[in-house]
Amino acid sequence: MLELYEGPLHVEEIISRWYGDVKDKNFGAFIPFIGIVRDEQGIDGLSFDIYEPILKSWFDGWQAKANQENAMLLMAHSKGDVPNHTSSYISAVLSPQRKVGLRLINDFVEDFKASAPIWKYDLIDGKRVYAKNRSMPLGGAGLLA
Amino acid sequence: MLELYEGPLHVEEIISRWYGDVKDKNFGAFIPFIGIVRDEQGIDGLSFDIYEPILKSWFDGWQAKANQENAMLLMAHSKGDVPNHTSSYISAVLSPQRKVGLRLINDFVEDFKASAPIWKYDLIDGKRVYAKNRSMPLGGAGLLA
Amino acid sequence: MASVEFLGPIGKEPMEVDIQNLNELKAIFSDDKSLKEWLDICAIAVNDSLVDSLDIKIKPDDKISLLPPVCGG
Amino acid sequence: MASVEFLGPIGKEPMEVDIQNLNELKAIFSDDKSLKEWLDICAIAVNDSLVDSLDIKIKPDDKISLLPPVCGG
Repeated sequence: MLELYEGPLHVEEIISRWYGDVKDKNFGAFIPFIGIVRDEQGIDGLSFDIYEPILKSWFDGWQAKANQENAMLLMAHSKGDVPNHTSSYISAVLSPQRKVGLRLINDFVEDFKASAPIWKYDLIDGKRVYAKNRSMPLGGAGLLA
Repeated sequence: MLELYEGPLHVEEIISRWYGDVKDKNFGAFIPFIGIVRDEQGIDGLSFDIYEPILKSWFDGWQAKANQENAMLLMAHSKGDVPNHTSSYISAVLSPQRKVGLRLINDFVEDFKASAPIWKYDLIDGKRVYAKNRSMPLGGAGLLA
Repeated sequence: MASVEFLGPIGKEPMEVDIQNLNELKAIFSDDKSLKEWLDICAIAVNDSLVDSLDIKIKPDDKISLLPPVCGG
Repeated sequence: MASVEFLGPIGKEPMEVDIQNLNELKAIFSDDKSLKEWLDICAIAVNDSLVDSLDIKIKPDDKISLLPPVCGG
Protein backbone atom coordinates (compact mmCIF):
# COMPACT_ATOMS: atom_id res chain seq x y z
CA MET A 1 0.00 0.00 0.00
CA LEU A 2 1.27 3.44 -1.02
CA GLU A 3 0.12 6.57 0.85
CA LEU A 4 0.96 10.13 -0.20
CA TYR A 5 0.40 13.12 2.08
CA GLU A 6 0.66 16.89 1.79
CA GLY A 7 3.37 17.99 4.26
CA PRO A 8 5.08 15.99 7.01
CA LEU A 9 4.06 12.44 7.92
CA HIS A 10 2.29 11.70 11.19
CA VAL A 11 4.71 8.93 12.10
CA GLU A 12 2.99 7.74 15.29
CA GLU A 13 -0.42 7.50 13.57
CA ILE A 14 0.93 5.75 10.48
CA ILE A 15 3.08 3.19 12.32
CA SER A 16 0.35 2.46 14.90
CA ARG A 17 -2.29 2.02 12.19
CA TRP A 18 -0.06 -0.20 10.05
CA TYR A 19 0.86 -2.31 13.10
CA GLY A 20 -2.81 -2.65 14.05
CA ASP A 21 -3.71 -3.67 10.51
CA VAL A 22 -1.06 -6.37 10.20
CA LYS A 23 -0.38 -7.84 13.63
CA ASP A 24 -2.94 -10.60 13.21
CA LYS A 25 -1.70 -11.57 9.75
CA ASN A 26 1.07 -13.87 10.98
CA PHE A 27 4.02 -11.93 9.67
CA GLY A 28 6.85 -12.43 12.14
CA ALA A 29 8.81 -9.31 11.26
CA PHE A 30 7.61 -5.74 10.73
CA ILE A 31 10.49 -3.45 9.71
CA PRO A 32 9.74 0.22 9.06
CA PHE A 33 12.38 2.59 7.72
CA ILE A 34 11.52 6.13 8.86
CA GLY A 35 13.26 9.07 7.19
CA ILE A 36 13.54 12.25 9.27
CA VAL A 37 14.59 15.59 7.76
CA ARG A 38 17.99 16.65 9.12
CA ASP A 39 18.82 20.23 9.99
CA GLU A 40 21.97 20.70 7.93
CA GLN A 41 23.61 23.31 5.72
CA GLY A 42 21.22 26.00 6.87
CA ILE A 43 18.05 24.53 5.37
CA ASP A 44 14.62 25.06 6.95
CA GLY A 45 13.36 21.77 5.54
CA LEU A 46 12.86 19.85 2.32
CA SER A 47 10.16 19.97 -0.33
CA PHE A 48 9.10 17.25 -2.75
CA ASP A 49 7.47 16.82 -6.15
CA ILE A 50 6.17 13.37 -7.02
CA TYR A 51 5.18 11.94 -10.37
CA GLU A 52 2.50 9.60 -9.13
CA PRO A 53 1.81 7.35 -12.17
CA ILE A 54 5.39 6.07 -12.35
CA LEU A 55 5.77 5.98 -8.56
CA LYS A 56 2.72 3.71 -8.40
CA SER A 57 3.92 1.33 -11.11
CA TRP A 58 7.39 1.21 -9.51
CA PHE A 59 5.80 0.41 -6.14
CA ASP A 60 3.45 -2.21 -7.63
CA GLY A 61 6.44 -3.96 -9.21
CA TRP A 62 8.17 -4.17 -5.82
CA GLN A 63 4.97 -5.33 -4.14
CA ALA A 64 4.71 -8.22 -6.62
CA LYS A 65 8.36 -9.12 -5.97
CA ALA A 66 7.79 -9.06 -2.18
CA ASN A 67 4.62 -11.15 -2.49
CA GLN A 68 6.61 -13.88 -4.24
CA GLU A 69 8.55 -14.22 -0.97
CA ASN A 70 5.32 -14.10 1.08
CA ALA A 71 6.26 -10.61 2.19
CA MET A 72 4.42 -7.30 1.86
CA LEU A 73 5.49 -3.66 1.48
CA LEU A 74 3.98 -0.43 2.81
CA MET A 75 5.10 3.08 1.99
CA ALA A 76 4.18 6.67 2.86
CA HIS A 77 5.74 9.81 1.38
CA SER A 78 5.24 13.55 1.66
CA LYS A 79 4.46 16.00 -1.13
CA GLY A 80 5.31 19.68 -0.70
CA ASP A 81 7.13 21.16 2.26
CA VAL A 82 8.51 19.12 5.18
CA PRO A 83 10.23 21.06 8.01
CA ASN A 84 13.45 19.93 9.70
CA HIS A 85 12.99 17.23 12.36
CA THR A 86 9.78 15.89 10.85
CA SER A 87 9.36 12.84 8.65
CA SER A 88 8.94 12.78 4.86
CA TYR A 89 9.25 9.07 4.18
CA ILE A 90 8.36 5.69 5.66
CA SER A 91 8.89 2.34 3.97
CA ALA A 92 8.03 -0.90 5.73
CA VAL A 93 8.44 -4.60 5.08
CA LEU A 94 6.31 -7.36 6.56
CA SER A 95 7.74 -10.82 6.30
CA PRO A 96 7.22 -14.23 7.89
CA GLN A 97 11.02 -14.58 8.01
CA ARG A 98 13.54 -12.26 9.59
CA LYS A 99 16.26 -12.69 6.96
CA VAL A 100 13.92 -12.10 4.02
CA GLY A 101 12.56 -9.01 5.76
CA LEU A 102 16.00 -7.53 6.48
CA ARG A 103 17.13 -8.15 2.91
CA LEU A 104 13.96 -6.65 1.42
CA ILE A 105 13.99 -3.45 3.50
CA ASN A 106 17.59 -2.85 2.42
CA ASP A 107 16.98 -3.54 -1.27
CA PHE A 108 13.65 -1.71 -1.37
CA VAL A 109 14.99 1.47 0.26
CA GLU A 110 18.10 1.47 -1.93
CA ASP A 111 16.08 1.05 -5.12
CA PHE A 112 13.64 3.71 -3.90
CA LYS A 113 16.55 6.16 -3.72
CA ALA A 114 17.67 5.24 -7.25
CA SER A 115 14.34 4.82 -9.02
CA ALA A 116 11.36 6.53 -7.38
CA PRO A 117 10.27 9.56 -9.47
CA ILE A 118 10.47 12.07 -6.64
CA TRP A 119 12.29 15.40 -6.79
CA LYS A 120 13.79 16.96 -3.69
CA TYR A 121 14.31 20.66 -2.96
CA ASP A 122 16.07 22.34 -0.06
CA LEU A 123 13.98 25.03 1.62
CA ILE A 124 16.29 28.04 2.04
CA ASP A 125 14.95 31.50 2.95
CA GLY A 126 11.48 30.46 1.82
CA LYS A 127 12.71 29.31 -1.62
CA ARG A 128 12.81 25.80 -3.14
CA VAL A 129 16.30 24.94 -4.39
CA TYR A 130 16.53 21.70 -6.43
CA ALA A 131 18.87 19.24 -4.65
CA LYS A 132 20.66 18.49 -7.91
CA ASN A 133 23.94 17.29 -6.37
CA ARG A 134 22.17 14.63 -4.28
CA SER A 135 19.93 13.45 -7.11
CA MET A 136 20.47 10.40 -9.32
CA PRO A 137 19.70 10.15 -13.06
CA LEU A 138 17.12 7.50 -13.90
CA GLY A 139 17.89 4.60 -16.26
CA GLY A 140 18.31 5.74 -19.86
CA ALA A 141 19.02 9.35 -18.90
CA GLY A 142 20.43 11.44 -21.74
CA LEU A 143 18.39 9.73 -24.48
CA LEU A 144 17.41 13.07 -26.06
CA ALA A 145 20.83 14.74 -25.65
CA MET B 1 18.75 2.03 25.75
CA LEU B 2 17.54 -1.41 26.75
CA GLU B 3 13.99 -1.91 28.09
CA LEU B 4 12.66 -5.19 29.50
CA TYR B 5 8.95 -5.79 30.12
CA GLU B 6 6.82 -8.50 31.70
CA GLY B 7 4.58 -9.84 28.92
CA PRO B 8 3.91 -8.44 25.43
CA LEU B 9 5.35 -5.12 24.26
CA HIS B 10 3.09 -2.11 23.74
CA VAL B 11 4.44 -1.47 20.26
CA GLU B 12 2.54 1.75 19.54
CA GLU B 13 3.59 3.31 22.86
CA ILE B 14 7.23 2.27 22.54
CA ILE B 15 7.71 3.36 18.93
CA SER B 16 5.86 6.67 19.47
CA ARG B 17 7.89 7.42 22.59
CA TRP B 18 11.20 6.55 20.94
CA TYR B 19 10.31 8.63 17.89
CA GLY B 20 9.34 11.59 20.10
CA ASP B 21 12.60 11.28 22.03
CA VAL B 22 14.84 11.22 18.98
CA LYS B 23 13.23 13.21 16.19
CA ASP B 24 14.99 16.45 17.16
CA LYS B 25 18.42 14.78 17.45
CA ASN B 26 19.25 15.05 13.75
CA PHE B 27 19.38 11.36 12.94
CA GLY B 28 18.12 10.98 9.37
CA ALA B 29 17.07 7.34 9.63
CA PHE B 30 15.08 5.56 12.35
CA ILE B 31 14.77 1.85 11.61
CA PRO B 32 12.86 -0.34 14.08
CA PHE B 33 12.71 -4.11 13.71
CA ILE B 34 9.50 -5.36 15.35
CA GLY B 35 9.13 -9.06 16.08
CA ILE B 36 5.56 -10.41 16.25
CA VAL B 37 4.74 -13.89 17.62
CA ARG B 38 3.44 -16.10 14.82
CA ASP B 39 0.61 -18.55 15.31
CA GLU B 40 2.26 -21.74 14.08
CA GLN B 41 2.52 -25.41 14.99
CA GLY B 42 -0.35 -25.12 17.45
CA ILE B 43 1.35 -22.84 19.95
CA ASP B 44 -0.60 -20.33 22.04
CA GLY B 45 2.40 -18.03 22.28
CA LEU B 46 6.01 -17.86 23.38
CA SER B 47 7.65 -17.38 26.74
CA PHE B 48 11.10 -16.00 27.54
CA ASP B 49 13.77 -16.18 30.23
CA ILE B 50 16.46 -13.51 30.14
CA TYR B 51 19.82 -13.42 31.87
CA GLU B 52 20.04 -9.68 32.33
CA PRO B 53 23.70 -9.10 33.33
CA ILE B 54 25.06 -10.62 30.12
CA LEU B 55 22.26 -9.15 27.99
CA LYS B 56 23.21 -5.70 29.26
CA SER B 57 26.92 -6.09 28.59
CA TRP B 58 26.20 -7.51 25.13
CA PHE B 59 23.92 -4.53 24.41
CA ASP B 60 26.43 -2.00 25.78
CA GLY B 61 29.10 -3.45 23.49
CA TRP B 62 26.85 -2.94 20.46
CA GLN B 63 25.90 0.55 21.61
CA ALA B 64 29.60 1.50 21.73
CA LYS B 65 30.09 0.06 18.25
CA ALA B 66 27.08 2.03 16.92
CA ASN B 67 28.25 5.23 18.59
CA GLN B 68 31.56 4.99 16.72
CA GLU B 69 29.52 5.39 13.53
CA ASN B 70 27.48 8.24 15.08
CA ALA B 71 24.53 5.86 15.32
CA MET B 72 22.48 4.75 18.32
CA LEU B 73 20.61 1.56 19.28
CA LEU B 74 17.37 1.01 21.17
CA MET B 75 15.93 -2.31 22.23
CA ALA B 76 12.89 -3.66 24.06
CA HIS B 77 12.22 -7.32 24.93
CA SER B 78 9.59 -9.28 26.80
CA LYS B 79 10.08 -11.57 29.79
CA GLY B 80 7.53 -14.29 30.52
CA ASP B 81 4.55 -15.11 28.34
CA VAL B 82 3.76 -13.41 25.03
CA PRO B 83 0.59 -14.53 23.21
CA ASN B 84 0.39 -15.10 19.45
CA HIS B 85 -0.01 -11.92 17.35
CA THR B 86 1.62 -9.70 19.95
CA SER B 87 5.18 -8.42 20.02
CA SER B 88 8.06 -9.74 22.11
CA TYR B 89 10.97 -7.85 20.59
CA ILE B 90 11.85 -4.46 19.12
CA SER B 91 15.33 -3.36 18.07
CA ALA B 92 15.90 0.02 16.48
CA VAL B 93 18.80 1.86 14.89
CA LEU B 94 19.14 5.63 14.63
CA SER B 95 21.71 6.85 12.15
CA PRO B 96 22.57 10.06 10.34
CA GLN B 97 23.14 7.95 7.23
CA ARG B 98 20.79 5.53 5.54
CA LYS B 99 23.40 2.96 4.51
CA VAL B 100 25.01 2.79 7.95
CA GLY B 101 21.54 2.39 9.49
CA LEU B 102 20.49 -0.41 7.17
CA ARG B 103 23.74 -2.27 7.72
CA LEU B 104 23.57 -1.88 11.51
CA ILE B 105 19.95 -3.05 11.88
CA ASN B 106 20.83 -6.18 9.90
CA ASP B 107 24.03 -6.94 11.81
CA PHE B 108 22.55 -6.07 15.21
CA VAL B 109 19.45 -8.26 14.77
CA GLU B 110 21.51 -11.17 13.43
CA ASP B 111 23.97 -11.01 16.32
CA PHE B 112 21.07 -10.65 18.75
CA LYS B 113 19.75 -13.99 17.51
CA ALA B 114 23.16 -15.63 17.92
CA SER B 115 24.37 -14.01 21.13
CA ALA B 116 21.68 -12.53 23.38
CA PRO B 117 21.24 -14.69 26.53
CA ILE B 118 17.51 -15.23 26.10
CA TRP B 119 15.73 -18.58 26.21
CA LYS B 120 12.56 -19.19 24.26
CA TYR B 121 9.74 -21.58 25.12
CA ASP B 122 6.66 -22.52 23.11
CA LEU B 123 3.42 -22.22 25.08
CA ILE B 124 1.48 -25.42 24.40
CA ASP B 125 -1.56 -26.41 26.47
CA GLY B 126 -0.46 -24.05 29.23
CA LYS B 127 3.04 -25.56 29.42
CA ARG B 128 6.43 -24.04 28.57
CA VAL B 129 8.38 -26.22 26.11
CA TYR B 130 11.99 -25.15 25.51
CA ALA B 131 12.47 -24.28 21.80
CA LYS B 132 15.65 -26.34 21.65
CA ASN B 133 15.61 -26.94 17.90
CA ARG B 134 15.48 -23.22 17.10
CA SER B 135 18.14 -22.28 19.66
CA MET B 136 21.81 -21.62 18.99
CA PRO B 137 24.74 -22.59 21.23
CA LEU B 138 26.77 -19.62 22.47
CA GLY B 139 30.49 -19.26 21.74
CA GLY B 140 32.59 -21.82 23.62
CA ALA B 141 29.65 -24.17 24.18
CA GLY B 142 30.69 -27.63 25.36
CA LEU B 143 33.62 -26.44 27.49
CA LEU B 144 32.61 -28.65 30.44
CA ALA B 145 31.64 -31.71 28.34
CA MET C 1 -0.52 15.69 -31.42
CA ALA C 2 1.52 13.96 -28.69
CA SER C 3 1.95 15.84 -25.42
CA VAL C 4 5.30 16.50 -23.73
CA GLU C 5 5.57 17.27 -20.01
CA PHE C 6 8.60 18.45 -18.09
CA LEU C 7 8.60 17.01 -14.60
CA GLY C 8 9.96 18.20 -11.28
CA PRO C 9 12.45 21.07 -11.31
CA ILE C 10 12.56 21.65 -15.09
CA GLY C 11 9.86 24.27 -14.71
CA LYS C 12 8.74 24.39 -18.36
CA GLU C 13 5.11 24.41 -19.53
CA PRO C 14 3.81 21.27 -21.28
CA MET C 15 3.75 21.35 -25.08
CA GLU C 16 2.22 19.45 -27.99
CA VAL C 17 4.31 18.02 -30.80
CA ASP C 18 3.53 16.39 -34.15
CA ILE C 19 6.13 13.62 -34.36
CA GLN C 20 6.45 10.00 -35.47
CA ASN C 21 9.26 8.97 -33.12
CA LEU C 22 11.64 10.28 -30.47
CA ASN C 23 14.36 11.08 -33.03
CA GLU C 24 12.10 13.88 -34.23
CA LEU C 25 11.63 15.14 -30.67
CA LYS C 26 15.39 15.19 -30.20
CA ALA C 27 15.70 17.34 -33.32
CA ILE C 28 13.02 19.77 -32.08
CA PHE C 29 14.71 20.08 -28.65
CA SER C 30 18.21 20.60 -30.11
CA ASP C 31 17.33 24.27 -30.67
CA ASP C 32 15.77 24.85 -27.24
CA LYS C 33 18.19 26.66 -24.97
CA SER C 34 15.95 26.26 -21.91
CA LEU C 35 16.49 22.48 -22.13
CA LYS C 36 20.25 22.53 -22.67
CA GLU C 37 21.13 21.74 -19.06
CA TRP C 38 18.43 19.05 -18.77
CA LEU C 39 18.65 16.79 -21.82
CA ASP C 40 21.91 15.13 -20.71
CA ILE C 41 20.46 14.08 -17.38
CA CYS C 42 16.77 13.44 -18.11
CA ALA C 43 15.21 10.02 -18.59
CA ILE C 44 12.26 9.73 -20.97
CA ALA C 45 8.93 8.00 -20.38
CA VAL C 46 6.28 7.30 -23.01
CA ASN C 47 2.85 6.79 -21.47
CA ASP C 48 4.48 6.46 -18.04
CA SER C 49 6.99 3.76 -18.99
CA LEU C 50 10.69 4.60 -19.22
CA VAL C 51 12.14 4.03 -22.70
CA ASP C 52 15.70 3.56 -23.91
CA SER C 53 15.48 3.94 -27.71
CA LEU C 54 14.88 6.92 -29.98
CA ASP C 55 13.17 4.64 -32.50
CA ILE C 56 10.07 4.21 -30.33
CA LYS C 57 7.02 5.04 -32.46
CA ILE C 58 4.92 7.92 -31.13
CA LYS C 59 1.13 7.96 -31.70
CA PRO C 60 -1.01 11.11 -31.60
CA ASP C 61 -2.39 10.50 -28.09
CA ASP C 62 0.89 9.53 -26.51
CA LYS C 63 2.23 11.28 -23.44
CA ILE C 64 5.98 11.88 -23.33
CA SER C 65 7.61 12.84 -20.00
CA LEU C 66 11.07 14.16 -19.21
CA LEU C 67 12.27 13.00 -15.77
CA PRO C 68 15.28 14.75 -14.22
CA PRO C 69 17.52 13.08 -11.59
CA VAL C 70 15.56 11.91 -8.55
CA CYS C 71 16.06 11.98 -4.80
CA GLY C 72 13.14 10.69 -2.74
CA GLY C 73 13.06 10.18 0.99
CA MET D 1 32.88 -21.37 47.81
CA ALA D 2 32.14 -20.35 44.23
CA SER D 3 28.51 -20.41 43.14
CA VAL D 4 27.21 -22.22 40.08
CA GLU D 5 23.91 -21.27 38.46
CA PHE D 6 22.05 -23.12 35.73
CA LEU D 7 20.27 -20.67 33.44
CA GLY D 8 17.12 -20.85 31.34
CA PRO D 9 15.65 -24.29 30.68
CA ILE D 10 18.21 -26.37 32.64
CA GLY D 11 15.94 -26.21 35.69
CA LYS D 12 18.52 -27.14 38.30
CA GLU D 13 18.98 -25.37 41.64
CA PRO D 14 22.15 -23.27 42.12
CA MET D 15 24.99 -24.93 43.99
CA GLU D 16 28.24 -24.01 45.74
CA VAL D 17 31.55 -25.60 44.86
CA ASP D 18 35.04 -25.53 46.34
CA ILE D 19 37.28 -25.48 43.24
CA GLN D 20 40.46 -23.82 41.97
CA ASN D 21 39.64 -23.91 38.26
CA LEU D 22 37.06 -25.12 35.75
CA ASN D 23 38.83 -28.45 35.23
CA GLU D 24 37.72 -29.36 38.73
CA LEU D 25 34.13 -28.32 37.95
CA LYS D 26 34.21 -30.53 34.85
CA ALA D 27 35.28 -33.45 37.04
CA ILE D 28 32.47 -32.79 39.54
CA PHE D 29 29.86 -32.60 36.74
CA SER D 30 31.05 -35.76 35.00
CA ASP D 31 29.08 -37.81 37.53
CA ASP D 32 25.90 -35.70 37.35
CA LYS D 33 23.29 -37.43 35.20
CA SER D 34 20.94 -34.42 35.28
CA LEU D 35 23.54 -32.43 33.34
CA LYS D 36 24.36 -35.06 30.72
CA GLU D 37 22.20 -33.54 28.00
CA TRP D 38 23.36 -29.99 28.78
CA LEU D 39 27.16 -30.00 29.08
CA ASP D 40 27.73 -30.51 25.34
CA ILE D 41 25.68 -27.46 24.40
CA CYS D 42 26.18 -25.04 27.29
CA ALA D 43 28.54 -22.07 27.25
CA ILE D 44 30.19 -21.04 30.51
CA ALA D 45 30.43 -17.59 32.04
CA VAL D 46 32.57 -16.60 35.00
CA ASN D 47 31.32 -13.42 36.69
CA ASP D 48 29.09 -12.76 33.67
CA SER D 49 31.82 -13.02 31.03
CA LEU D 50 31.90 -15.99 28.66
CA VAL D 51 35.09 -18.04 28.95
CA ASP D 52 36.76 -20.52 26.62
CA SER D 53 39.40 -22.24 28.75
CA LEU D 54 39.19 -24.77 31.56
CA ASP D 55 42.37 -23.33 33.10
CA ILE D 56 40.59 -20.16 34.25
CA LYS D 57 41.33 -19.67 37.96
CA ILE D 58 38.24 -19.64 40.17
CA LYS D 59 38.20 -17.55 43.36
CA PRO D 60 35.88 -18.20 46.32
CA ASP D 61 33.42 -15.39 45.48
CA ASP D 62 33.20 -16.14 41.75
CA LYS D 63 29.90 -16.80 40.03
CA ILE D 64 29.89 -19.49 37.37
CA SER D 65 26.93 -19.69 34.97
CA LEU D 66 25.90 -22.38 32.51
CA LEU D 67 24.14 -20.91 29.45
CA PRO D 68 22.21 -23.26 27.18
CA PRO D 69 21.51 -22.45 23.47
CA VAL D 70 19.67 -19.15 23.04
CA CYS D 71 16.83 -17.89 20.90
CA GLY D 72 15.70 -14.33 21.58
CA GLY D 73 13.13 -12.34 19.66
